[in-house]
Amino acid sequence: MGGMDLVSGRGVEVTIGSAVFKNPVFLASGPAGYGLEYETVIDLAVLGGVVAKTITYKPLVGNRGARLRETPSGLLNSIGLENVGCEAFLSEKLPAMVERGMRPIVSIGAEGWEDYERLLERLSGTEGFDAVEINLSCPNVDIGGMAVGRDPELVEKYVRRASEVLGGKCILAKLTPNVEDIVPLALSAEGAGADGIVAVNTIVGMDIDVRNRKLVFDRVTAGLSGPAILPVALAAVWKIARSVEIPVVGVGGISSVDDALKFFMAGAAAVEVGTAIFYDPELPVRIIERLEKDGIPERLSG
Amino acid sequence: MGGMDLVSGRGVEVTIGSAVFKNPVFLASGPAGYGLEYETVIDLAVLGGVVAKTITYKPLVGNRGARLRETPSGLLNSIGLENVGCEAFLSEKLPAMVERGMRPIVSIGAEGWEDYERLLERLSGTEGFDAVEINLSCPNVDIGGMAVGRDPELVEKYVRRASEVLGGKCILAKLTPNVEDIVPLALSAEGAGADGIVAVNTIVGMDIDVRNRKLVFDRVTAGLSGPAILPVALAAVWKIARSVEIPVVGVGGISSVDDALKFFMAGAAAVEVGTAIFYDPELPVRIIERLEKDGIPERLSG
Amino acid sequence: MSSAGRGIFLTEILDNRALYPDTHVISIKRPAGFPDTEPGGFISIRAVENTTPLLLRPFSIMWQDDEHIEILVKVVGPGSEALSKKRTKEPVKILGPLGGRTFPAPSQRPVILIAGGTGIAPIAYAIKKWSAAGVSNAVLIYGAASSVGIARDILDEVVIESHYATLDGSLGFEGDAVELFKSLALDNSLPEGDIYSCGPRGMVRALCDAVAGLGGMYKGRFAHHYTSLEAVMACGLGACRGCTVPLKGDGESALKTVCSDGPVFDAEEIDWEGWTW
Amino acid sequence: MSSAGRGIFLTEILDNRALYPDTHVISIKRPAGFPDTEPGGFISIRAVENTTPLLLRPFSIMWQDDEHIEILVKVVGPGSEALSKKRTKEPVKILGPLGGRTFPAPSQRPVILIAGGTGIAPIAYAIKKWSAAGVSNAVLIYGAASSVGIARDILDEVVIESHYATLDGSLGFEGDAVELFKSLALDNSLPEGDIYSCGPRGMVRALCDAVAGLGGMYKGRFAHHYTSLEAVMACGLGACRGCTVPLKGDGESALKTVCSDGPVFDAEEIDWEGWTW
Ligand SMILES: Cc1cc2nc3c(=O)[nH]c(=O)nc-3n(C[C@H](O)[C@H](O)[C@H](O)COP(=O)(O)OP(=O)(O)OC[C@H]3O[C@@H](n4cnc5c(N)ncnc54)[C@H](O)[C@@H]3O)c2cc1C
Ligand SMILES: Cc1cc2nc3c(=O)[nH]c(=O)nc-3n(C[C@H](O)[C@H](O)[C@H](O)COP(=O)(O)OP(=O)(O)OC[C@H]3O[C@@H](n4cnc5c(N)ncnc54)[C@H](O)[C@@H]3O)c2cc1C
Ligand SMILES: Cc1cc2nc3c(=O)[nH]c(=O)nc-3n(C[C@H](O)[C@H](O)[C@H](O)COP(=O)(O)O)c2cc1C
Ligand SMILES: Cc1cc2nc3c(=O)[nH]c(=O)nc-3n(C[C@H](O)[C@H](O)[C@H](O)COP(=O)(O)O)c2cc1C
Ligand code: FES
Ligand code: FES
Repeated sequence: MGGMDLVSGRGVEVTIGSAVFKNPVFLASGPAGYGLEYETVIDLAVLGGVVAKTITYKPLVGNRGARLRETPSGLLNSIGLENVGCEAFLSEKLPAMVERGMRPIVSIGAEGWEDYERLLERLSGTEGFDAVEINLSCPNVDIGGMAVGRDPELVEKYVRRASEVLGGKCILAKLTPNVEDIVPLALSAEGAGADGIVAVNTIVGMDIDVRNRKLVFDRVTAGLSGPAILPVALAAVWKIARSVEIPVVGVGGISSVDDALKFFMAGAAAVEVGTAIFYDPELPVRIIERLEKDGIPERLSG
Repeated sequence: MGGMDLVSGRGVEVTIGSAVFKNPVFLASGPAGYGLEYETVIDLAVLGGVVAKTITYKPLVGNRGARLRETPSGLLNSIGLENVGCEAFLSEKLPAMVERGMRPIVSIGAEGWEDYERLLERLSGTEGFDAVEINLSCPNVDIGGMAVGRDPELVEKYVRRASEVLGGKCILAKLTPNVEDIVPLALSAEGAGADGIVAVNTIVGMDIDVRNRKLVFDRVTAGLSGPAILPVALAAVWKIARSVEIPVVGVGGISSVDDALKFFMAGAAAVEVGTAIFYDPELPVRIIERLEKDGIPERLSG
Repeated sequence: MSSAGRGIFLTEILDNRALYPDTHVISIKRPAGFPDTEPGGFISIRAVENTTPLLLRPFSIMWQDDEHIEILVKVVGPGSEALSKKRTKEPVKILGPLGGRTFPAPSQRPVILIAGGTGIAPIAYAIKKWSAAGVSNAVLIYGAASSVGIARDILDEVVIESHYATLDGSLGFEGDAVELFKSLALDNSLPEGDIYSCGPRGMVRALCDAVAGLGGMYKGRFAHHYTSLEAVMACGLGACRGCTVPLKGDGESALKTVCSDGPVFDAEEIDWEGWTW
Repeated sequence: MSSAGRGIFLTEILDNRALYPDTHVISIKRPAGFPDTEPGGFISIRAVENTTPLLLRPFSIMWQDDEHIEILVKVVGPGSEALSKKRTKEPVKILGPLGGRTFPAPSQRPVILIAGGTGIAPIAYAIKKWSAAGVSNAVLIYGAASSVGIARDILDEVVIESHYATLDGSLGFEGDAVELFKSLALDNSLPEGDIYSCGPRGMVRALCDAVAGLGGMYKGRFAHHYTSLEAVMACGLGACRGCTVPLKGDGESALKTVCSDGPVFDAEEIDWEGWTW
């Protein structure tokens, strides 16, 4: 600790498994869709990576009812993994992402094991991407998602299968903070061959519309993201980074350049910006500029 | 759901176990100390109850290092259960609370089982209070606290012993949200004889001082409270209220009268105001006034 | 509306005047590169520097020329309140122009424009823009709580046939815009044409019912009904899939995004019954 | 200072003037029932209506009379920035008066007042209050970055012996307040008396070292050194136990609260080494 030592003069490249990213700043899965929607708003080609919206084997229409609700410094969402499905993703979205200079990271999810196997099968041997993020943590669906991600054995099973089928690609496992201790899940993922851990997905929360005396979300609970959860995400990253050997990607509440630096100091090798893209689309680029100027902060000891 | 039906004309008394509180608005344990410190600031006698700072058998000096840190719409604290110990509490603080018209709820914690037994022994047969809140959830101490509160068997053991030793008093069990599922803990407490469940204590989080490149807290992590955590607390209360028969006391992030109403709609029988007392000391009184005017909102079905 | 030129722009407040105590006309400097827009297009604004409220706030463009973008802001919560306090020269960030489908420019058929409350913003834009383009066969029906809420001056010099409704009867017809519409239609005072509406959800839904309920010779008189909708938004770009509206489908209604599939929709396609959020 | 009369008061801003661009003198209407205070006493203010920043912000009382409470606000973050933008007549909530121990009123012995930066606020209060009460044997040593930071006018008509230090040498001594103190002490230009200080932690610590380091005839010349400390606070009342400062103890240092055991402490008792937060 102590002392200012940000300026290390190093480059900002980061290697996770077999994949080399030109910088460690990614867009998180979900808020920015397939990146394409933000095309004219920010220069997506300068980003280290763009994690696409989680795709499932078949298209999903997502949840009915309200999907968004602001909370103090936070956002509850109940999108429910609406996505175009892997076929449309591979034939339309992915090529478009690549064409626009984005470095895609494909986020995958599934409604159960069979669905998952079919998705992996479909992805195997497919070109256009070299990194996959397994979403083991969506709180807004009944099957798959967080239910899988809370069980170290299932995490192990899902990650192992992805490593087997997608051998050679960089495999990231994205974990949920809705557990007593996130470390065993990270260890499971690492043991099963994950090249990196992504922490965290949203925290389970809910809201009530007092005036109309009704639940805000049809599914009652939703996922909390945004600055409100940064302290929780940071603690998760800190703990994981001290338990696994593989790189950790920090996500949760990053809302300023300093917030991103906190994650590096906590031990993250890369960061993802999610909710902040809504209110400060230029933030990822500002983070990259800072890292290029001052280097990636070293992690704190302890 | 649907329809405005706040005005029920009922009184605002609430009964939990053997204790009748004149209204369901309490001060949460900790932020307001022993209530006494707020004596001239708010009229403590109008409150349904004042949960005193958690006491242990012996006085505790609490944690060294920074103890407070603001986060977006939240507060991290690492007080570490600094308290005057049960002797001074019983001889000085409790009588002073009673003398000033407060309705004390005694919050108890312990560094391990023996300490706990000694504390219960000391409290048994003592006058001046008829309700106890067992703090099974402090994240800022090494022994006792959250470590106990995460284990359904230990929760059962601690609560049962309190019911045995303090038989006749109202026993509340205060739970931690830092678990995969809070419901089993609530069920354990209920099964062991708790008269009510208090949810939630703070969420584990941390912060880093970027400019000085150092951890904010000596113990690395701290407890997150305030509006940031309201959605998480509300979801916990909703789930517990649908799983246990005993009353649930909602706490976490209440920052406005509407916030309090949300907890009642989620199924809480009473609410506690914690962090908000710092920036809006009059809030508990405003909540009481609203409840007296419009009645306690009925819980939503579902 | 194409997304070409869409972006996040740092610009500044040129003027902020209270039309009435809770409704402001805010004029923003049109940033270099900000594209032309069509009525129904909107922008999202960062109302505060900090994170409460967190998200940008969407507002319909009420007028736009080479130098200005004008919006009408009704104070309903923290975001609009913060905006209402902004002063001339204060910097402000806007994301835009937003909207995937705007009001179609009228062809030969007359247009009946129906606005409720701040729904006048995109309607005023349509009237001013199209008047300037020579469209003359338009009728405005504009309802508000009272005469104070009828912002006639934002329509400036534009003269089209205008009918006002106020709930308290302080100006024009006593009642709401939909009742006025019905009474005019039954009076045979409205041309055969297309309806363009914007207003509270209840109003637009009632308008749909009213149009559907017109029997006899009035049936089919209003071939299209375009309406500009509102929803809570996060991205405003179609990315997050948060701002859904259900459209009538074969079985379950289809979910579309207000920000990128709309905000303008065919009113008759909306699954009002299923839109419970 | 007793807690009698302490409370949360809704009052209003009377005046807000920028002393220099980043430092404002804010005059607040003294609410009915707000008790008299002593130098070192402070108030906490709610800077914003929303929850970012969350907590009240503590500020030393710089002056108080029947109608006014005056504070000096340096803009260092969101809370002070929001305060610096408040306008005359804006409502504001204050909690106070706070502080369990304030500067003791000087008896017969001379006092040497040493202020750094905004640390001048409680020192100015002491000077003005005690001057009015007839205390005349006081010396002020006041340091800031530059002459701009030396707010001489807040001391109004009060004339006491004053020595200024600026880091850039633009006014008075070139250096900081502690160096100036040392040079004055070694020059034998300071009376034998008690020190009252307020300033950045580093300054007060250096001052302690300086006093301790004074050997020979200077030793013991300054019997007491009272200093007003700062710490991040939540309750301001001694309730939450959040604002600790370590005092030298037998073994481990004892933790005291700045808000209720202080903010004024005997500087020599502070465990500077152990105060790592
Ligand atoms: C395409 C579009 C165009 C709009 N045009 C205008 C306009 O021209 N003039 C105008 O005054 N308002 C307009 N609105 C509504 C405006 O965006 C909301 O009033 C504003 O976002 C409320 O923010 P707040 O913080 O003040 O209130 P909040 O406290 O956030 O909300 C107050 C009320 O507004 C509703 N609301 C909250 N957020 C939104 C949102 N993003 N979109 C819609 N409703 C919301 C809430 O459900 C609540 O009932 C438009 C909305 C959309 C989607
Ligand atoms: C008893 C007391 C008297 C004070 N008197 C004055 C005064 O007369 N004039 C003046 O300008 N300032 C005074 N301060 C400091 C003032 O409270 C802080 O500058 C202010 O709270 C910072 O708030 P912010 O949101 O602007 O900045 P933040 O972003 O919150 O903080 C900026 C810096 O100030 C420090 N800080 C944050 N909160 C506090 C806090 N509660 N107390 C102390 N430091 C803090 C932080 O560590 C950080 O380094 C006093 C503080 C105390 C405790
Ligand atoms: C609207 C929205 C949609 C999201 N969709 C996904 C998703 O499809 N897959 C996923 O892994 N995470 C998803 N997330 C979670 C984010 O990727 C991220 O983990 C979380 O929001 C915390 O980061 P943040 O606070 O920066 O947003 C979504 C978040 C939001 C707000
Ligand atoms: C400074 C501080 C001290 C606390 N001390 C205790 C404590 O001693 N015992 C306890 O059960 N909870 C303690 N808590 C937790 C609160 O009682 C409450 O459960 C939590 O803060 C969430 O509610 P809030 O968001 O309204 O503050 C403390 C919280 C704070 C902020
Ligand atoms: S607001 Fe994101 S899709 Fe419409
Ligand atoms: S701020 Fe709470 S004890 Fe000092």
